[in-house]
Amino acid sequence: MHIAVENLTKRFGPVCANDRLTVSFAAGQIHGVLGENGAGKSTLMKLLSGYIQPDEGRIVFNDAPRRLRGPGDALAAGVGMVQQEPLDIPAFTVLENLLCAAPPGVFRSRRAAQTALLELAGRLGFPVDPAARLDQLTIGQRQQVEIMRLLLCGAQVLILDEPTTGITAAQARALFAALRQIAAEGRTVLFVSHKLEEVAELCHTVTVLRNGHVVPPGQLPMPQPQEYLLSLMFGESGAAPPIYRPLPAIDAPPVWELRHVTARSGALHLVDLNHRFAAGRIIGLAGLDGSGQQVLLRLLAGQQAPDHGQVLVNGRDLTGAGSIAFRQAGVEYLPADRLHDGMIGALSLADHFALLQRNGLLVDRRRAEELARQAIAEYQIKATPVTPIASLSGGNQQRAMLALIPSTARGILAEQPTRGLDVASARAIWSRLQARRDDGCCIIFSSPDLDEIMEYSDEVIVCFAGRIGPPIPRALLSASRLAELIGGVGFDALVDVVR
Amino acid sequence: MDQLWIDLAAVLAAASPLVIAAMGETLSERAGVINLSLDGTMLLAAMTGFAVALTTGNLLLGFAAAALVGAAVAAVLGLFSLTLGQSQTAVGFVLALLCTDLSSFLGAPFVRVPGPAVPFTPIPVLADVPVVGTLFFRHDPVIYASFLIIPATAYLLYGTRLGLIVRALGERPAAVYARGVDVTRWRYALLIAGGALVGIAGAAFSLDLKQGWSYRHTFGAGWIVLAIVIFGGWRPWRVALGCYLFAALEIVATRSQSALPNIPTQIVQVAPFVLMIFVLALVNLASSPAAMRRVATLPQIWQRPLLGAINRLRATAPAALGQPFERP
Amino acid sequence: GTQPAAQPTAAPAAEPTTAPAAPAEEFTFGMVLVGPINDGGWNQAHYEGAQYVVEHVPGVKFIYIDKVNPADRPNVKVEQAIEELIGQGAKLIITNSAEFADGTNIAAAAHPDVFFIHASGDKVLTGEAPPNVRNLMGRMEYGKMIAGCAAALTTEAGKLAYLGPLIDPETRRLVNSTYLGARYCWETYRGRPASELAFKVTWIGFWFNIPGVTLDPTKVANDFINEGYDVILSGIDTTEGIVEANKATQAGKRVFAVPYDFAGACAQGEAVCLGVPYFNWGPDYKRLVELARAGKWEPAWEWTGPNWSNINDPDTSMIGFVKGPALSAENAAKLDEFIAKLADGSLNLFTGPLFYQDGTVFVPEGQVADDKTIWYTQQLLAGIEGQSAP
Amino acid sequence: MRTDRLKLAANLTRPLLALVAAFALTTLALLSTGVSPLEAYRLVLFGAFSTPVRLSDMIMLAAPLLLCAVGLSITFAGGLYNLGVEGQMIAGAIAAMVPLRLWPDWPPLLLWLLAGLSGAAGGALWALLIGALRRYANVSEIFAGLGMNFLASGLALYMVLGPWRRQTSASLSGTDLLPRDLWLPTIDRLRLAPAAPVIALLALAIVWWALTKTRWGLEVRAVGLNPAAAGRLGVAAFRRMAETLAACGALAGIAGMLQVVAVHHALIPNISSGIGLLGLLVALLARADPRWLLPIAVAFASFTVGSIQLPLTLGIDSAIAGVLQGALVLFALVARARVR
Ligand SMILES: Nc1ncnc2c1ncn2[C@@H]1O[C@H](COP(=O)(O)OP(=O)(O)OP(=O)(O)O)[C@@H](O)[C@H]1O
Ligand SMILES: Nc1ncnc2c1ncn2[C@@H]1O[C@H](COP(=O)(O)OP(=O)(O)OP(=O)(O)O)[C@@H](O)[C@H]1O
Ligand SMILES: [Mg+2]
Ligand SMILES: [Mg+2]
Repeated sequence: MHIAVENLTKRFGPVCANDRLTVSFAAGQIHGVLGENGAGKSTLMKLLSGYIQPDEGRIVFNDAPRRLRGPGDALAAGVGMVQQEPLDIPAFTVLENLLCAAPPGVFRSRRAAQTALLELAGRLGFPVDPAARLDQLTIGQRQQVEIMRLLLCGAQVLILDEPTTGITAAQARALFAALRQIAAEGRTVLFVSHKLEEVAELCHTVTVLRNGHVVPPGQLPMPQPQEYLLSLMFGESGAAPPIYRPLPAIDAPPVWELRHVTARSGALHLVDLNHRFAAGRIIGLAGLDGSGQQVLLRLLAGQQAPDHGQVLVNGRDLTGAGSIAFRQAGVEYLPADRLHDGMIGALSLADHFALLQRNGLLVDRRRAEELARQAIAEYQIKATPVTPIASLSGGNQQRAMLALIPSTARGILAEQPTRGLDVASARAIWSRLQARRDDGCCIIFSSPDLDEIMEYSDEVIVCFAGRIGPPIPRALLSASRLAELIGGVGFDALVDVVR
Repeated sequence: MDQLWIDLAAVLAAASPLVIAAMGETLSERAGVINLSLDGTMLLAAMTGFAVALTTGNLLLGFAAAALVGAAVAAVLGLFSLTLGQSQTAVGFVLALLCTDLSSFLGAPFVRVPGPAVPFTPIPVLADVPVVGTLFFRHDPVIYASFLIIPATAYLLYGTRLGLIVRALGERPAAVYARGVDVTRWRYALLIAGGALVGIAGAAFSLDLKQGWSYRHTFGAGWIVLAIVIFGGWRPWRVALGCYLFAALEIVATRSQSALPNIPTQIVQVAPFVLMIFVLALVNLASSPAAMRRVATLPQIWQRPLLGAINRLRATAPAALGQPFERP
Repeated sequence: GTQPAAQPTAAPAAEPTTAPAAPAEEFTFGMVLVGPINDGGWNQAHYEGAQYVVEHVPGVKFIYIDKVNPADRPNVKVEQAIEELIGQGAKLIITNSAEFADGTNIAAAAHPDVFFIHASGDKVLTGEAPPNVRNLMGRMEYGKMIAGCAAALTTEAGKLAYLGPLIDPETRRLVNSTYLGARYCWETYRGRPASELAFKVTWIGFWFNIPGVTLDPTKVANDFINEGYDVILSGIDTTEGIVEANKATQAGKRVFAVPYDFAGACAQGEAVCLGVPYFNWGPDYKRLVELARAGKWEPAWEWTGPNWSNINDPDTSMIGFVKGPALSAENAAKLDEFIAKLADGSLNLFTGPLFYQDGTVFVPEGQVADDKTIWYTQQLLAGIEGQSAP
Repeated sequence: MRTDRLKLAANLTRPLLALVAAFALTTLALLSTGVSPLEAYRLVLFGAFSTPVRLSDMIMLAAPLLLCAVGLSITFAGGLYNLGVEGQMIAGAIAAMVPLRLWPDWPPLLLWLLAGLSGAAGGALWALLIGALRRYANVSEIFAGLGMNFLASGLALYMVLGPWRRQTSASLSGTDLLPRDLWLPTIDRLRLAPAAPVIALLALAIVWWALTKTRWGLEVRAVGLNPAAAGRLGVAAFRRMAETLAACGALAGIAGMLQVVAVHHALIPNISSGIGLLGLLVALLARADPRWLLPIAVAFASFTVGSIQLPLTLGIDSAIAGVLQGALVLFALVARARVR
């Protein structure tokens, strides 16, 4: 099926996520959609698949304009979208998930559905157990299930939004093979990514979005020179490669020390961890989603007590003391979901500073507002001291969260510190974190973005299937080597070498 | 031995309104909506059902009116929480109190007035089968209905495509929306259907089990049903088992007066509810991560049966229970 | 500081009312009832008694507040209800529950110009009541004996169940009377030994069902039936006993019931009703209203019995017994014989030896219990299953 | 300018519409009984002010009601639905009885103080059990609270029918009356114990100050809004949660104590009389804003007291006051939904 959009516009309040887009995608091909964070890729895909409705413009399927009132309409018209995190029902089995609210007449019986599923899985090369519960599967497997569900429900156009974040290299290869097969059968595939290599490997055409516009107007045939695409995505400055700056060695005692720590979380076992995390370093945790980074961060933040072993902070044994004790010892934890876990949306920045006051019966409101004003100036937060945090933009929320870190902090644990931020905000955040590092903090962060890890880490720790690798100095690592390690290639050797 | 069967049959009968209401609540909670107004709804429906049956002389009309009342209260809850986005807990609680007082006020003329009752209807032939006949076939239609509604609910939830949608609504409404289903409309439908069952359960009190109407006639039954649904882990058969356990405990409480001559047995009647909460707490404690970690340190031969038992007992709430759904 | 009459004042013959020449002003009397006026039991009997006064005494007005109890009106106390009635002009207040003793006395002390009748109380007897309070109660012991006899005559299983309210001297003496009547007729007319008669009491904890506070009488009655008791005698204000017996009978069992308090109570289940012992408050209330109006009030503790020449005479007999449709003609004849024996004094069931449950003596061999002993019954009698002391 | 005026108009019309809707529903119920709604409203709305005695009855109801509502405004700020407030009141009443029965000969002033302390402790303990059930056994505070309510009324029944029963009978009408000199001093013929409203107002002032001015209050609000984030910012979230429950329980316990020494002068099974649940309605309507608690508590108490005359004068049930109260809260919830 051939799909196109004309003058499509979608605004979110002041943000114009898609600004009079006009572009079309031909059948039987794989179309890449590129763009930096916030360029409007996901918005366009959601419009195409009926999740949201455009403010202006129209969507055309096979030359007929369509009004999509919901994802059901889109699927009925033959368009299905695989979300970044598959929108399935974790408590269901694969088969139940397939049957749930399937369009009428698609599956005549459970048995028919199972047969069709197994047949398709065989054709696409996806291994699948129809009776397995989805919450027991990896993200990659769930994505495969979701693709098959959409195809079986009659999708002629398959949209995938950043499908390769969070799946293994092997799964990515299987996915690409399947997508080629799907396109070869005459269907249309829209492949959203900001990874140039993947687009180059897979796609027949590419569409680059920037600030809600298609640049240059219309599709480009692949291949295209990489530098050209980068300049389209980021403008001229964005393509500049990061400069690696060697660090002076600091002889400070470790902020954290793990001794023979064993911990578990769900199916994941972390066994016999022995690590020292030195002050004055930025340590990046690399690994696929669910490889153990989060457990490690929770252990270091005191949110989870180890089953065995000891956790020391600044030389003091704080095993099982709870996150408040860790915090008092100078450990600061910055969660990825800022509004959900990080700050209190209904309270203002001044209220947050008041919360940090530790002495006195009464709130010293004047002092809190003073501190808030200082933070606003210093961190360039676009807000007043009394604006509720919830009404700040994501980047400003992140800056506010950083501003709230007391100067006494010795260790900062940051989960995806630039999640959802644009490049400029991300740079600003990182310069702050680097300043903290230079003051002698140890900063440990996790990120799904390998570029970010390569760019900002002094040392990198690779997590693979619950195993935590040794810290590798950034200088010894190349991007391709890191990618291999994350996928498990050479991981054993790495661990053994260090032992 | 005969006494045992008679007592068991009495338990099955006594639990019938609880079972009907609990299945209704299970349906709406499975779809992600807590109907906390249950206690008030049951009272208002019991009163209305009785009043209508009395004035029209028609039992069926009484039950229909009660179902209508239950559905209407559920619809109000839906309007305020699903459409207007208020907390289900707050609205449900206020409705519970409001309906209770409404039932007292409007029901005043009907207090302790003799009225119609569901007739005893043993099932020919089957009623005379020993034991089974006593247990299952010597009752009235309301009680038969309570027997049938359990497998019906279980089948609906686990055996039909509709059931897949219902369960998905409570687990992940966004996924249901992604499949082209109108989440809010379906939640309304299940909430209202569940409310109608709750209404019928109210009438089962006033027209059958505790004939007539009096102030706070169904004392606390609604709150008990809410607790039983949690206790039953939102699974129809287990929920029903909870209802029967509760009814059995109540009979024990009544009987205990002769057995415990020195204890004021009025206090025993609060026991079933307290026991329910207590057992729920124990089950939750047993399946807590700390307890699981403790279990993991035991020898293998112990681990397996223990984990099996805990998993069977564990009651996992629908993931999206009580949470509002907003279209993207 | 008035000395109470230790001996019950016999009800004087109705004074001849020489058609008073249109009383100067309307006389308002009020009543505070513990339950609803239409409960088909104790409260309805009082309400009808008041209606009797309105019908038979010209120029009186009746006002009332019913359901004065912690379940129905959680924030209303007796004193408060009495205040309201006095505020509306009531000159005589009747309170109808033993529970109201303290409240009645408090209100009476605060309003010495208003007359009070505390029905079923004994604070005049104990000397704790202010002088404007009288106590009034009927000798329901006789009604209960007749009820027990009717039950014993009819039971097939030999198992009688008594749906008890709360435990106090009054309820104990009524249970005991029922048992004595039942035992006598079981032995005399059925020719069976007392040991073969099962008699069980379950107390619900109050005069009627308060959800969550008392046992639920519906459930208790059901439980009696499931345990095989085939006559349910009610001691509570409401009619759950007969309702459940009727339901069970429709479900193919044979269960009989003896309701209580109110002459019309059989209406809740004609087919299973063996009869009802009832109070007829009208004549006594009429007498006392007239007394109060005439200003001839003095404190008294009264315990009025039936008019033995016709216990069902609506104008003279405080205690009556209406036979129910379920009582067979043969048993009805035996019951009449029993009543006649009570009436002519040839049978006094409070004759010793009578023993309490724990074996202590209630009435020694060869003696007859006096009123005070009966009024302050300490325990249930031996042979009764159930709690004796609270 | 214009938009400001529009906003103001909107902010006024919505509560007004809620008021109208609540009265419409209540009027409908009244009409169905055939009485004149106007007459009924006259009694319900103003009946409590018609005589000094009724006014004092209203104050004696408003005092425990305000105490409960004030307590609940703390738990609401902490993000908890403390349906267990009824049980906490009962537990407080029972605990308050203990010193009164143990040492009836001690000086009354000391005994009242002891009763207040032990009532507060009893209520707080009862509330903490809810916190423990929620924290350690993952039972939501709503059901834990309901369970504890049942347990408390069972305990009250046990005390009334068991150890503290009247000499000759076991009646659910309550224990023997306390000796006269242990009744909280009462204005003659009015049943008004001035200490009760004074205690309630004092509690209101203290709680308002604690919630808005102190660091503790800020932390409680932070925990109520987002426990995870508050914990990350160094607030001991569970501790604050437990403290709010204990504070609410203590205030409810004092309300229970007042019911014993100032209203019933005995322990009765239904000592809480639904005041706790009514307090929840008050707190919901006031949106836990301390400034609104007093007027709403007084209004609700006067509805309840005023409605007592309905059965007397109009022959209809007094539960209409509850209908009006419930409807007001229900429609107020909706009015808010629109404002947001
Ligand atoms: N539901 C929403 N509400 C408000 N703003 C939104 C919403 N969805 C997207 N936006 C904004 O619209 C812009 C485009 O977002 P979109 O998610 O389409 O970007 P993207 O290209 O998919 O970025 P990424 O690579 O980070 O996924 C962003 O500025 C984003 O903040
Ligand atoms: N509380 C839990 N209960 C059950 N399973 C869990 C729990 N927490 C984590 N898991 C499982 O353990 C695995 C590791 O999860 P975790 O999120 O800790 O890893 P991660 O590598 O830090 O992920 P991310 O890349 O998202 O930071 C996952 O498969 C997850 O499903
Ligand atoms: Mg995106
Ligand atoms: Mg993770």
